[in-house]
Amino acid sequence: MGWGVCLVISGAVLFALGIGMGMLSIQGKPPLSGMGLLLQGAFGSRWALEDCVGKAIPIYLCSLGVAVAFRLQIWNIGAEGQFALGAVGAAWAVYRFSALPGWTLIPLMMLVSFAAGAFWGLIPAFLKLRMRANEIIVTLMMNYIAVFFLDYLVYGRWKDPASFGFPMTPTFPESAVVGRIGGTNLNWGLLLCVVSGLIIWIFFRHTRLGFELKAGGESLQAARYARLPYENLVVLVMVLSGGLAGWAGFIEASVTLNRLQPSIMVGYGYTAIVVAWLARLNPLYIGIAAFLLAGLRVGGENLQLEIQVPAAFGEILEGLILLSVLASSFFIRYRFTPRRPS
Amino acid sequence: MTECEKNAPLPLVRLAGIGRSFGRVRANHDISLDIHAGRIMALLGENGAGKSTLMRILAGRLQPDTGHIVIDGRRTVLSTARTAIDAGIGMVYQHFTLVEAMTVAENVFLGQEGGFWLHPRQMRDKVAALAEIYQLAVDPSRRISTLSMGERQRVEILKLLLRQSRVLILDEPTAVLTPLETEQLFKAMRRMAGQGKAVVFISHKLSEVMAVADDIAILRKGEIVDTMPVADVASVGELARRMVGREVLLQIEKNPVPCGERVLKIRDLCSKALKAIDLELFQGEILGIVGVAGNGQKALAEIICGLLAPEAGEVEIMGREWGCFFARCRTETPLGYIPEDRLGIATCPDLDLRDNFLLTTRYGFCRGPWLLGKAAEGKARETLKIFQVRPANIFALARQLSGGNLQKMVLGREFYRQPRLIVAEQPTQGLDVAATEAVWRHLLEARTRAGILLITGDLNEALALSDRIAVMFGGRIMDVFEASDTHKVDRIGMLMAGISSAA
Amino acid sequence: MTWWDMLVPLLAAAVQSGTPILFATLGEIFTERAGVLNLGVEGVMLAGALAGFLTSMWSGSPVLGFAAGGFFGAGLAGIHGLVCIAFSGNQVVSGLALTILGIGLADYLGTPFIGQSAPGFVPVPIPGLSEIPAVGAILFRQDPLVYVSYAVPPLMWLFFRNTRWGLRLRSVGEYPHAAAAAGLNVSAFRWAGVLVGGFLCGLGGAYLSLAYTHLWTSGLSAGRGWIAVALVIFAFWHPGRAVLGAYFFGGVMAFQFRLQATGTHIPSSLLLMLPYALTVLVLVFSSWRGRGDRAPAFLGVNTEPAE
Amino acid sequence: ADKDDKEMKVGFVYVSPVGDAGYSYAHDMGRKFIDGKDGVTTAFVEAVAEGPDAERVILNMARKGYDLIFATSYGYMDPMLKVAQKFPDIVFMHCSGFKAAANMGNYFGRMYQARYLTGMVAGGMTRSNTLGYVAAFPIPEVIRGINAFTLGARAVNPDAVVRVVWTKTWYDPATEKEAAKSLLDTGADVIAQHQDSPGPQEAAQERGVYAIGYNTDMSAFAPKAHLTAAVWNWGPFYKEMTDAVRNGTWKSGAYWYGMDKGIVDISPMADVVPERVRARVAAVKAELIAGTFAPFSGELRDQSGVVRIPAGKSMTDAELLGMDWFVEGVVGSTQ
Ligand SMILES: Nc1ncnc2c1ncn2[C@@H]1O[C@H](COP(=O)(O)OP(=O)(O)OP(=O)(O)O)[C@@H](O)[C@H]1O
Ligand SMILES: Nc1ncnc2c1ncn2[C@@H]1O[C@H](COP(=O)(O)OP(=O)(O)OP(=O)(O)O)[C@@H](O)[C@H]1O
Ligand SMILES: [Mg+2]
Ligand SMILES: [Mg+2]
Repeated sequence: MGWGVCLVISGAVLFALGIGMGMLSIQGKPPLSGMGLLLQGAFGSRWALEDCVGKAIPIYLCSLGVAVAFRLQIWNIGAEGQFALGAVGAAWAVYRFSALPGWTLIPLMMLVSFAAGAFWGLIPAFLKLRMRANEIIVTLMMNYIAVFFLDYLVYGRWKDPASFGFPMTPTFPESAVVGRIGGTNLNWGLLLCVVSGLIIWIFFRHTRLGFELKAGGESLQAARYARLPYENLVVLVMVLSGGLAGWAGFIEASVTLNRLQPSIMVGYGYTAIVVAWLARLNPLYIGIAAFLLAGLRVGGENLQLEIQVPAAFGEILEGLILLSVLASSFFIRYRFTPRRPS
Repeated sequence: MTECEKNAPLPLVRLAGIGRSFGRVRANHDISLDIHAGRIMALLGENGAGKSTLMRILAGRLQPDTGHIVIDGRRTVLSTARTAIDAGIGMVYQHFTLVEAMTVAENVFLGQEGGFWLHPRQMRDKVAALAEIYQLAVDPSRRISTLSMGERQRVEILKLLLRQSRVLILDEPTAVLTPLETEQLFKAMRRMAGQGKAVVFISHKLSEVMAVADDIAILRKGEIVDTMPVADVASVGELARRMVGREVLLQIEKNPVPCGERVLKIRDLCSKALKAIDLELFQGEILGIVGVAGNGQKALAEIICGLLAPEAGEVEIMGREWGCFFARCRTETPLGYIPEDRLGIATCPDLDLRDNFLLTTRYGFCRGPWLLGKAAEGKARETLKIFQVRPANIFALARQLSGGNLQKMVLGREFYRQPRLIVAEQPTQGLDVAATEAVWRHLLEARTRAGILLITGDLNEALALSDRIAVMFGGRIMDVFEASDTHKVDRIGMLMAGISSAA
Repeated sequence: MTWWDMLVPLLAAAVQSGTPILFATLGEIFTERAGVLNLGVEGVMLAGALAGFLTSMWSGSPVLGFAAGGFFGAGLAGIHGLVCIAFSGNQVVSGLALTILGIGLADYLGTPFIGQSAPGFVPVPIPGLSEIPAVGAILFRQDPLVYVSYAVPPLMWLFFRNTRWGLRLRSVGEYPHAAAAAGLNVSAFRWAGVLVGGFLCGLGGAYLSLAYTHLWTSGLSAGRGWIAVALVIFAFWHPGRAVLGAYFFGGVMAFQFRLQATGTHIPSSLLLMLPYALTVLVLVFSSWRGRGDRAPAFLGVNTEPAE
Repeated sequence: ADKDDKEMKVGFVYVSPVGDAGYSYAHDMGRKFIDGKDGVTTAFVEAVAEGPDAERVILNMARKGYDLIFATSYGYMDPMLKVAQKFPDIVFMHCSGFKAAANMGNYFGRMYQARYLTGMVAGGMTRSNTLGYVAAFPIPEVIRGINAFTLGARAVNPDAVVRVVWTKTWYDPATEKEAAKSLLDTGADVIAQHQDSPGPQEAAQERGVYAIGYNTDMSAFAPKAHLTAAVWNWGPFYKEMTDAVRNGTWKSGAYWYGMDKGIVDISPMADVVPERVRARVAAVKAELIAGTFAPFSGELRDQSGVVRIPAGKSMTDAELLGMDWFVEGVVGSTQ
């Protein structure tokens, strides 16, 4: 990302935050100290930072997946459902093989959750390729279906008999919980993010398939002409996309909840789209944007606790930031056309 | 002002000192030009000379940076397409501006003012009546998507006529027409000029210009370098020289090349658009396939290039059966395809030239799953240099290139793999004489290594390049003959119209 | 209780719960016909629902509330117009952002009003018509807004087919370059498509808070906006088929509760899944064999801003 | 220092937006009851998802030095327990769960007692002998309510059946109204509900039948239909807990209060309820307060007629907490 691009995007984010401050002052809340509280709650202490990173991990994984699909202009907005299936898959692995030690159980959970998320991604890919069904709507509807499916399991077959009838599965054994890094509050999911981010980055930049994704996303006709294996690419991106979101579900189920319950769904899949777009589908910038948006959520709680700003404020900021960054891309395209050295 | 101009009658339109830049590109610079009623003016110039820009300014689609426009002696600001239309200026764009999903009548009436409700019957009658007057036959209730290129062009002209346009601008109208349709168009143009309308006509085909124009204006690098009545031009060669600024060989030298192995053999090929095609092509020859667009050429090219599966019959490429060839030879396919739509199909407009270069050569720059980006950059740069693509910057985006340069880049890319079978579709459509000459040279040179299937609607091109000529009509090959067979060559027009040669 | 006795109320419920979806589907059809894809219907509906509710609560006039819902919907859709038409931002992403923003706004502004009630519309049987057996009970014992919704599809159909402005609007969605060459202002038509479409979606939202219930809550539209987007494809961009689709989905939503009430032992999660699963099925069947190709050719494609 | 002077910071974590009606609203009324009195300051965080966010929100409150933290939804149980173990000096109270620690207690109200009474009202008013119950989520709390309601109804009207429709929502007027209408279409003429929205009340009023509200008095939304409502009143309980913590008398344990403490009640009955029904309701209410009557005592049969609780036995609190079956007379699925 060049200079101008950074400038324009920061400007757009500031613009959105400015509108947010306006909304605060309309409500009679102090705008400046409000923003201060938001930032302090998000990044003001070691705890807060650790919380942000913890929250950024599932967002990052979902967003990375979304970015892979968007690269080919496959509009996968089903990260939410793929996330749910990933969590279901992880839980299944735990209950099916609960006797296994951690060093085999956790890789197994990773495998199953990736496969489950990928499976959920493959369905829209199949319907798109064979039935020409619009993937935006199919992936979205499959989010609802996945959530009800998860409900069905935790309210029914998988309900913990010891939970007094409440919709949750039994707690995972120690061996199924991804550990913390050193003395910090951060979990090893962070490493998963770094490694998969790096792999995707290399994949985008230095592999033939990565190039084919880019070209295929640019023009369908050219893809056909250049005999890009378009159908295989669609399948590939949906598998990767769903699998990564599935991993996010695995991390949430394993680390944060230690079980499966309906409230595992908090909308990471949708935030992931905002993040991917803010970061212009670049794995590194996705990390930054995921961290910032996680901060928005974490900081929003501080804002609520201290000056009683409704929880939806963070959501509004999210929408505003995305809209103003989208609008600002106009200036990137027409004012700062990248002139790379020749 | 020269003596000559003083005596001329008041021009219908006078462009005075028009200038327009796009960023650093000076598309038009201080252009002054008079357009007279009742005359056909041809606007000539190389690709990127600024012809379209100038006409778009006149049509109100672009605003000039400097200068002004005088219509009927009154200075007029054409701030929108609407004001230009109201001032009586109409333009037919090179890429038709017709809504395919709508009928002819709906298209013709699209911009027309009038009441709130539409009256389909009246609209159809009015279009039919107008078509009758100017002898531009077209059925007003048909959908555009079912029309041929020539018919579409007529619809475009009807649009202008219905608006009572007094200045009709036609941007490269003949590039997609058959010789017969071109002739009909010229008749209509003369009829319109005869009614006192001014016609401006852009073309790269100099013989057409000589045939139909009254006046000629030549642009070079955004400036008018010459204006003259057509009577002052002695020959096409002279015109070309004045345009390019150097001698241009319009007749290209074609040395016979010994025929090599057979690279393509088609027997009884059938598909939706094709009926029992039989063809053979050998290394060292150019087989020209001529015919009106839409007679199956596209399907034939796509089948040979593996984008479409044959339904019945045999296709053998370099000795291998079709399915086997395309299953096996995904890497380093010894086959090059130069499609007609260079910006929409052959390239990704928003990718840079390196990436566009990689589009079909990527397998050559792979090691395992890795893509060797640096190596590709080097080869791409080399190719741009050899084929004299301007700008020779591999980081320029494809859409920033002019048509001719993009075509050279596509040729360079397709030739890079040293293919032994080349399918070239309308390779010089819309290119200026210099670029055309360059493309022809490249094709002839490639002939020494490959068999070339040249699909073209331009008879001139077919005759200039081909060793053998096949005529296509209605999905069939009407006839195949040596290009030197003058007797058959004379009958091409009839064959293209579907009248088979009875002895 | 006979089968028939169950069917008539079910169909009446289908019409009522289909009405908000119908408004939204028609709105999205209008927008898409102008070539703009607005995926923010869900957000726009919510904004319309809140505005309608609040206006009705404060002014005491549900009619005013209904209109306010439309205008507020148009206003929110205007943001999409600003991003996509004025700044040529990506339409898919902008629509998603609009959904997020609309949900957030409705939450933020509307939370204090959860649990309050506003004056709204109640069923008004049409004398005479409502006496027709079955049909009367299904179609003519509804609230006034349902009757309003009966008028919109034929009007829209006439507009597209038989008016000059309809022709122009369609041309902008089919091939904006042709419209521009004909001297039409492409941006203006696209704006019209976005705003009128947003207005209709807003009406759909206002229906939820003024007639369907007289209450407000933050997630009132509950995915109906997305179903509307899917129904546009099912409807092949024709107002007539939109009616069919909307009532079908209204019926499905009403049906699954009735199935529960009869004491079925199918888990409720699976029944609640039904409308969404059916959306996918309907979409697949209407797209199969490329029938979805009737989309406006330049749907979702930004034209370069005018010079 | 004198304990009475000590400033108390009390935090609340709610699962839904507070709004103006409903479950979280009822808790918030309790919070307002203690806020600003006797040096108590309160704060709350609303709409906290039960999963990932809960632990962090509770942790934040603990770090900010709150003395007493109430978490009002079941899903906060495990997160709260984790935080409680890290902050032994802070008192944690969890609503509707069962886990406890030295510094963490749990509490809830015996809403089923009020449900039983509303069931009696409904049973006394129905003509079709079909009652409709718009149910939220299939969890014990809701199932318990449906069962108590059914038992109450059948106590006055042995022929009454209760049809159940699940909406999987806590507050979605549109969905809940639709669900109520579907119950009405199957013949129900009194509608009860577990959600916070008055949607079902509206549906009943439009059809000219009766409805029974929940959480707060809902008569304003459907004056003609509303019979009574089962209501919460958390204020006294929160005051008791705050005082206990301040005085150092707080003890961990399960606080499950009922009608005797005024935590749950029914709102005033509508005029249409006949005297005969009122009298029976008043009598049972008195027994409930006196502790001489327990709704869930044998013989209790489940939906399929199997005896679950033999005659002479009452269900224990633990059994009630985990109730996942319907009593005889309920038509519907427990999933
Ligand atoms: N919209 C634009 N943005 C930037 N540059 C432009 C634009 N339109 C035209 N140009 C530049 O202006 C110059 C003149 O272009 P123009 O289209 O007028 O050429 P032309 O004479 O019509 O060429 P051709 O023979 O290929 O049709 C070219 O160098 C082109 O790159
Ligand atoms: N956005 C742009 N940026 C840079 N150059 C552009 C842009 N748009 C157009 N051009 C340049 O303008 C030239 C003319 O474009 P235009 O669309 O007018 O085509 P044309 O000259 O009428 O047709 P043809 O390409 O067939 O000759 C192109 O060759 C291209 O180089
Ligand atoms: Mg041009
Ligand atoms: Mg050109």
